[in-house]
Amino acid sequence: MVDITAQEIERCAPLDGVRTASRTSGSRIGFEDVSVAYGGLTVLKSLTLTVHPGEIVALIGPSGSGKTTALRVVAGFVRPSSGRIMIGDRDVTDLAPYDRQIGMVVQNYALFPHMRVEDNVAFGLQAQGAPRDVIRQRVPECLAMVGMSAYGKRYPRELSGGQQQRVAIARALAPKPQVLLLDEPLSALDTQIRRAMIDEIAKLHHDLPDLTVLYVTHDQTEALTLANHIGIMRDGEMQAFGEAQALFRHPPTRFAAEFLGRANLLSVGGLTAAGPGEARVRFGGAELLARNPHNLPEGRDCLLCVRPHHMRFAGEGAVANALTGVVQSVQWQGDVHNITLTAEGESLRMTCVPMAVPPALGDQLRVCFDPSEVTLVPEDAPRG
Amino acid sequence: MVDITAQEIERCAPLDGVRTASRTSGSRIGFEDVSVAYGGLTVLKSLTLTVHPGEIVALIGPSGSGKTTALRVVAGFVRPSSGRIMIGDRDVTDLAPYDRQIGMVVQNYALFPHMRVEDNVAFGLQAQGAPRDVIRQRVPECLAMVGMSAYGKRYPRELSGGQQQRVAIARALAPKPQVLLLDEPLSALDTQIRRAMIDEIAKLHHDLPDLTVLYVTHDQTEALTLANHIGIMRDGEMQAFGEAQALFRHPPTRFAAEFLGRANLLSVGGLTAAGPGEARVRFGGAELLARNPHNLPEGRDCLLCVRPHHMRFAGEGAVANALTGVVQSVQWQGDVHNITLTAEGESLRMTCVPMAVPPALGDQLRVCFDPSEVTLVPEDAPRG
Amino acid sequence: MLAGSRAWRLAVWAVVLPLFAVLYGLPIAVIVLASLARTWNGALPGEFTLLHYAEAFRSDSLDALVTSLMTGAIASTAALACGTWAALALRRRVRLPARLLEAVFFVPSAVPSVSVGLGLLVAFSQPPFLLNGTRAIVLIAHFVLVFAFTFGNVTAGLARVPAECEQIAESLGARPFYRLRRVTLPLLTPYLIAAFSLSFALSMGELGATIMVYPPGWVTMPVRIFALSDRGAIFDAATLTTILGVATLIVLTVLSRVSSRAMLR
Amino acid sequence: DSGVVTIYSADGLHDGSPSWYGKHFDAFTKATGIKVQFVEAGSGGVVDRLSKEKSNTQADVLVTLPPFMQKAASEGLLQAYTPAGGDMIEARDKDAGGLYAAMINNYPNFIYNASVLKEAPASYEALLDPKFAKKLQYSTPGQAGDGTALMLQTFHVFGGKEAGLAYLKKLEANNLGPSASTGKLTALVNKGELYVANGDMQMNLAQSASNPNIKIFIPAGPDGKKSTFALPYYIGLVANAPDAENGKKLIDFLLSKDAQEDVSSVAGGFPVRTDVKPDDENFKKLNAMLDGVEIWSPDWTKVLDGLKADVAAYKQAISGN
Amino acid sequence: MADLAAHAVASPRPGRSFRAGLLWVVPPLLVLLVLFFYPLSLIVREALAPEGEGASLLHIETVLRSREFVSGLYHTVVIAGSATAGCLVLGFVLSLVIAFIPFPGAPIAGRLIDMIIALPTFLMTLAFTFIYGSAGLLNGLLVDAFHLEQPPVDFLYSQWGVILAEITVFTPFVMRPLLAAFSTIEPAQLEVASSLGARPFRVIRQIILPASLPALLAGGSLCLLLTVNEFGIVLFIGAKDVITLPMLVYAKAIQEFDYTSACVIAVVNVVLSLGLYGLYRAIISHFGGGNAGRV
Ligand SMILES: Nc1ncnc2c1ncn2[C@@H]1O[C@H](COP(=O)(O)OP(=O)(O)OP(=O)(O)O)[C@@H](O)[C@H]1O
Ligand SMILES: Nc1ncnc2c1ncn2[C@@H]1O[C@H](COP(=O)(O)OP(=O)(O)OP(=O)(O)O)[C@@H](O)[C@H]1O
Ligand SMILES: [Mg+2]
Ligand SMILES: [Mg+2]
Repeated sequence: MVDITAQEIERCAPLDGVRTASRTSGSRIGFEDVSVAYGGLTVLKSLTLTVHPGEIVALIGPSGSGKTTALRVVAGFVRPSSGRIMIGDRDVTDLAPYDRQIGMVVQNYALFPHMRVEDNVAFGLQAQGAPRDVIRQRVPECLAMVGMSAYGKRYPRELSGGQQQRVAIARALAPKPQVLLLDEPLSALDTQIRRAMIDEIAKLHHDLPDLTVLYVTHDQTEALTLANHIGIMRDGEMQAFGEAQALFRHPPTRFAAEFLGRANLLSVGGLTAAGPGEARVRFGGAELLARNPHNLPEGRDCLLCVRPHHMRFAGEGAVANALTGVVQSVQWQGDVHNITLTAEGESLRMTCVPMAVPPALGDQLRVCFDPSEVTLVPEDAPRG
Repeated sequence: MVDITAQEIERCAPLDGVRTASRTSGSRIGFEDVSVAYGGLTVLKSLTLTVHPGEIVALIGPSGSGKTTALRVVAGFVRPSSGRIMIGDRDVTDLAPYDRQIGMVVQNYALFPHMRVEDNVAFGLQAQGAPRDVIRQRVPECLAMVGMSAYGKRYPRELSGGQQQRVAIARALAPKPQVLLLDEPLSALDTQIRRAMIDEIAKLHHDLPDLTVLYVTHDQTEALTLANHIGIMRDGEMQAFGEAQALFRHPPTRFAAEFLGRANLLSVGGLTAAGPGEARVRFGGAELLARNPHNLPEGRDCLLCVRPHHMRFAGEGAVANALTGVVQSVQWQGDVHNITLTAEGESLRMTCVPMAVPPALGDQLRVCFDPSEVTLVPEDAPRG
Repeated sequence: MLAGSRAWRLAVWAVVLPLFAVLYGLPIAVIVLASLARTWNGALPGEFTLLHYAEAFRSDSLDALVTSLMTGAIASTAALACGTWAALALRRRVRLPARLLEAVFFVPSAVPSVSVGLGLLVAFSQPPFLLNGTRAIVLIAHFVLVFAFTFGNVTAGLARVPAECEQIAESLGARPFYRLRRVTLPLLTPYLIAAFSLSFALSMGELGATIMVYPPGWVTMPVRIFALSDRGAIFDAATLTTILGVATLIVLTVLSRVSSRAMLR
Repeated sequence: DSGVVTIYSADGLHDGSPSWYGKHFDAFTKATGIKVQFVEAGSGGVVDRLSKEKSNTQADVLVTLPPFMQKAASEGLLQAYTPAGGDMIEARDKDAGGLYAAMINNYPNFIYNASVLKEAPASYEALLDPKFAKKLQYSTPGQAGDGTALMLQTFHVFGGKEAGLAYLKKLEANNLGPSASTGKLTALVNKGELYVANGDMQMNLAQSASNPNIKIFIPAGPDGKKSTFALPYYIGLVANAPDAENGKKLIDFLLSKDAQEDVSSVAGGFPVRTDVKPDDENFKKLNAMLDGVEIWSPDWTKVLDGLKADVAAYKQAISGN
Repeated sequence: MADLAAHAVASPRPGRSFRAGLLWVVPPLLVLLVLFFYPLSLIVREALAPEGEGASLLHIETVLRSREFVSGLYHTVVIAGSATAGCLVLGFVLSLVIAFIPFPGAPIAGRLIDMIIALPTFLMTLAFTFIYGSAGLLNGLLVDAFHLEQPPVDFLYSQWGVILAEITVFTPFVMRPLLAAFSTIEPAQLEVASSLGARPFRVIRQIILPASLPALLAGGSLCLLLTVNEFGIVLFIGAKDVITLPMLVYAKAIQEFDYTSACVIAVVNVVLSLGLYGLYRAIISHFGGGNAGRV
């Protein structure tokens, strides 16, 4: 079994043709073996991670896994118990937050309750000594960007949750920081504004290629849409890190497979190599072909990761990687149908475009998936 | 043009075969012409809405549209400036919150900072005078339900955002209220826990068929998965209300179409009837067939709503509702590819399962959609 | 925590610590030194002795300490109860009558303690209230003198109790008194303790009114200390002051432990 | 009756350890079984309190200084009582109406720091020397009994109120500031913070143990004569006393020969009984200090009548500086 | 504090049974009526209509015209004003350091300051004499160190001595509520502010100060009332020509047996306290205190 610790995160080779951040003169964020403890409890364990200048890195992970803590340590709100934090080429571990030139949106906004919205947004500019007319011009600009122009004169307590969150974003962006730390910045927003804000952030990033962003989210769409790289946190450790698409396509661990997108993970055995980067495995009575990017050794028991949307209805003819299952449930979710099947004693979920006549419960269905879209994943090391 | 005001919300006829709440003995929530003003500003305008016993109604709508306010007025935290609030058959407008027997999860949790997690959860039971052994049994049960069993002895400030939110949910559920008011209860949770929590709420609702739920969310998947009916709010008014699936399939307004799910809305003209509930319209040079559930009159200019995931690649043969467009952008989002086309001068988005070889920019694509899946929508009345 | 670099911190401390030492350390040190001095003829005391303490513990000074502690505790508790009650009753009331009432509750703090003592002595030495010569009149004097401060502290605290928590409590079925007991008051605890500490300390040091009304056998520490220093027994006065200070310190420390525990939550 | 007796007393006799009060109250309780309750305040304060409590009197016995005892008498706060050994007290030490009698005799004086000044300032005139600027302080007339006494003394020495006030006005140039307490000045003189202050013999004697630097003196007036007057602690029975019988017993006890015997040794004052002639150190010292000093007697009734005006005039005079 | 409570909840709370709710205020009000306002009324009555005389304003006029009174009034206002200002500044700085930049031993320091409240105020002046007196610690050291003729530090027996002593004694009254308020400031706000580049001084000025304004207000008004009414310190320092109203009350009532004048001055003193207090509140709310409570 492969032993996965934070120190030996599996890093996926980038796929061809995916976005790569333009390495510009902006500020790099570096965690060098950073640990953080609250009281006696270590909630961030020897994290090493570099966010290259101009890159967006998304951190995802279950609730309580240390994402917020990772941001707070970059911002300087908590001191690491060991390790160094770098911003650009400076070791900022001992630097005060106000000397770090970062912008931050925190999880519960923390707007200044006694200031009007516009004063909240102006705060950073004033603090950094921007001239008056710059402030006068920049504040409405930022408010417009988040669609809050009409609310400049209100106090935070007079705003709805989403409105507050947008003000928090505007406040962080106003001083045009080199480094942006976003902690679930869109969690209180509806899909539409959220999309608009994602576009806004993407645009911002495009306009300011130097902007380095560390982005905590629990929304994988957000992560996949915005980020160059994604880190998956678990229990204070970085479980997996890699280029967004690569991580999704070839998850290095079971946890990564399950956490980033949905996944069917089938226990397979009898691995034999089959061509470059491919392998043949045995699943119940069937023999399946899959990619083996992690070069799992022959004979190894492992998991086969099949994304629900990669499952297709197979015709009657002979196709590779075909399985037959019994429909357990059919769920409609607006733009998709979710179907659960059982095949070879394991439960399989598939997602397909809505059908006028969805299959009925108990129907036998023959499904298949493309060998190039399924990946072998090592079983996680036992935890604890 | 059709004039849409809060008083004349378009209500969609339920489609056949969709879930309908079992009308049991639980408590109905009724808004009768309720207005709420903060200071001079009316933020809820003559809302009339009934949530039937045992039903889940989701409120969605842009940030600041009055969703939270609607919940607060049911809970009794704000008094309506006019109108009545009914719970069950009682007029509770003048009743104190503690007499209303509701459970509520607010947007920023509002956990009691001076109590341990388990005491937070036990609070409602104690307040309502539950016997000790009931409390001792129920609290761990509720904590287990939200996956927080290990955290009972912690104080709220020692929890991450998502953990706090889960405690808030457990606290609201513990006293088994008849009426549950949930204000974005899952916003701080990652996709996995969120899915689990949705299932949990669905299960809960299944176990307690009397439980009436008013659910504010900005996540349409949540709304579509959980709710019997969905209300779409805008600027303090109920823009549209209807059975979840019906509202999604046959949005009564442009706003509803855009807000619930993504939509391509094509300006079409020359409407002529074509069979029961169907009509033929003209889009640029093409003639398209669509459903006309709102019985728009002939000759009317209107919008054609095509969901991105209903767009399909058309083969070479003659198919109905086919359009040719030029690929503008291709975006990969994990389980889908998003493609933007221009056809007849309008921009069209389509969503399809990930392709090994996605179309290239500038490619000509022929796409089509099933007439039964596209709907004619009236243009919204001019606003202001 | 006010984030700042280490140098900044050190700079702040370099300014504040000496200030602190001069303003508070020095006077306290002088009083303690005086309590230990046999003579003090130069800039610093000549010889040291524990005689004053031996004397203090032998004489009825300890009765005075107990009297002071009891007076402080009873008067402050009463003031806390009454002030909290008043603050709660006037909470969230914006209309004129409530505002006026609030002003009324502040009036006692505007009256010099001498006048309070005088007024009490006059008023309660004649029918219908004959209280002079009883301990009650001392307690009343202390109550009156600390009441407004308690009221003010609690009112300020109430303004900071998050409304949302209280609303949620109500939605969970907590009736006003239950909510008060389980949510409002616990969240208010730091302020209650602050109010109590303040009034307790005030009461421990109260002289002006006490000296006018105290009955035989209920001599508080300040009255003793005043008598001593008025007769030039400075070292004995300093000794009793030190004892008074230490006793108060102990009480306040215990209270603030409780408070910070309440605050942490 | 109730077995308690309540005494309101001007401060001064409870000082030290053992204190004269402490010693004799204990003895009294032992002898009679009556418990003594004790309230101590300024000499004016006790009378004021007595008068405020008139409708619900608490005290049985009042001890205070002139002119406040006279004031209490004139306000009807006292009742006549002739103590057991009353005939042993000289007439000038007793009220004609029998309302009060002296219990301990005492005389106002000055003190100086003997480690700084080689010798005591000889005269009142000498106190005006600029070397005493801010090094001299006396308790304020009207606020402290000794201060009032000092004012009366200047009136006497300079032969009239005008002249006395004129002197005090000149003295104000050296005076550090007002002081409500006479007692605290001793420590300041002892420390060298002040060189000269006023005081009274009984107190200063009691203080000299812990204030070794101080020495008592009485300056000479313009005529070269030293003079002072008696400022006794008077004792009287309170009108409407709740425990009048016990009060009488206490008065008798405090004026008894036994109690008077150690007035000088314990309290540092002069006994008032003519049949008591102690031979302790203090008594010798006290008598030595009064050697060659003329003792005059103020007319306390007049003093009382004029006090308010005098104090006002004094304030007026010194504020001219 | 009045408006703080009122504005604490801006949301339209159920306004039911306002009058009935107000009845709750009756018990404490009654207590205060008997224990405080009844005695106060006797004082006012004595001031307006002395016992044995008819109602007249004569006494009041005489007292108000007297030089003593005018000077007392002046000194009271000056001393109270300066001491309160001093307490506010010092209290704010010390609390800030203790709460946000704690030095080792800061909690003990905080306790020590609390202890000051409990000490009889006049004793502080005694300590001051030993420190700042002409033969005191400070002068002794300075004279020795620089071979001076005269003690260089000479402010104790003046108005400044009184003010310094009052600042020392009353600063804890500002610190207590301030420390309580500081502990309720959301740390995230300070964090965000500093991440936006705000240096400590700006954070203090723009975040901490506004958030602690109610406490500052409470502590300041407390201080003001206490300094207006303080007499132990004034009495014991005995600065020349420094007479305050409470001292006058004391002197008139106890030493000069002029109860009526004492009552007149006491009444004026009360009016003055309330007036200063009102003025102070008005100033604070003018400078943004209006929003202070609406957090
Ligand atoms: N002040 C604190 N004291 C003790 N433990 C804490 C404290 N703050 C956070 N923790 C714990 O540290 C762990 C990590 O917290 P963190 O806030 O970084 O989680 P997160 O990944 O941001 O979670 P979420 O998505 O729920 O916000 C959690 O288990 C939490 O309970
Ligand atoms: N206390 C208040 N005073 C004044 N205006 C307020 C107050 N609370 C809310 N509002 C306003 O009322 C409107 C509705 O607010 P509400 O909180 O109901 O929105 P919402 O639909 O819940 O939005 P979100 O999704 O962002 O939480 C908003 O425009 C908001 O600015
Ligand atoms: Mg977090
Ligand atoms: Mg909301």
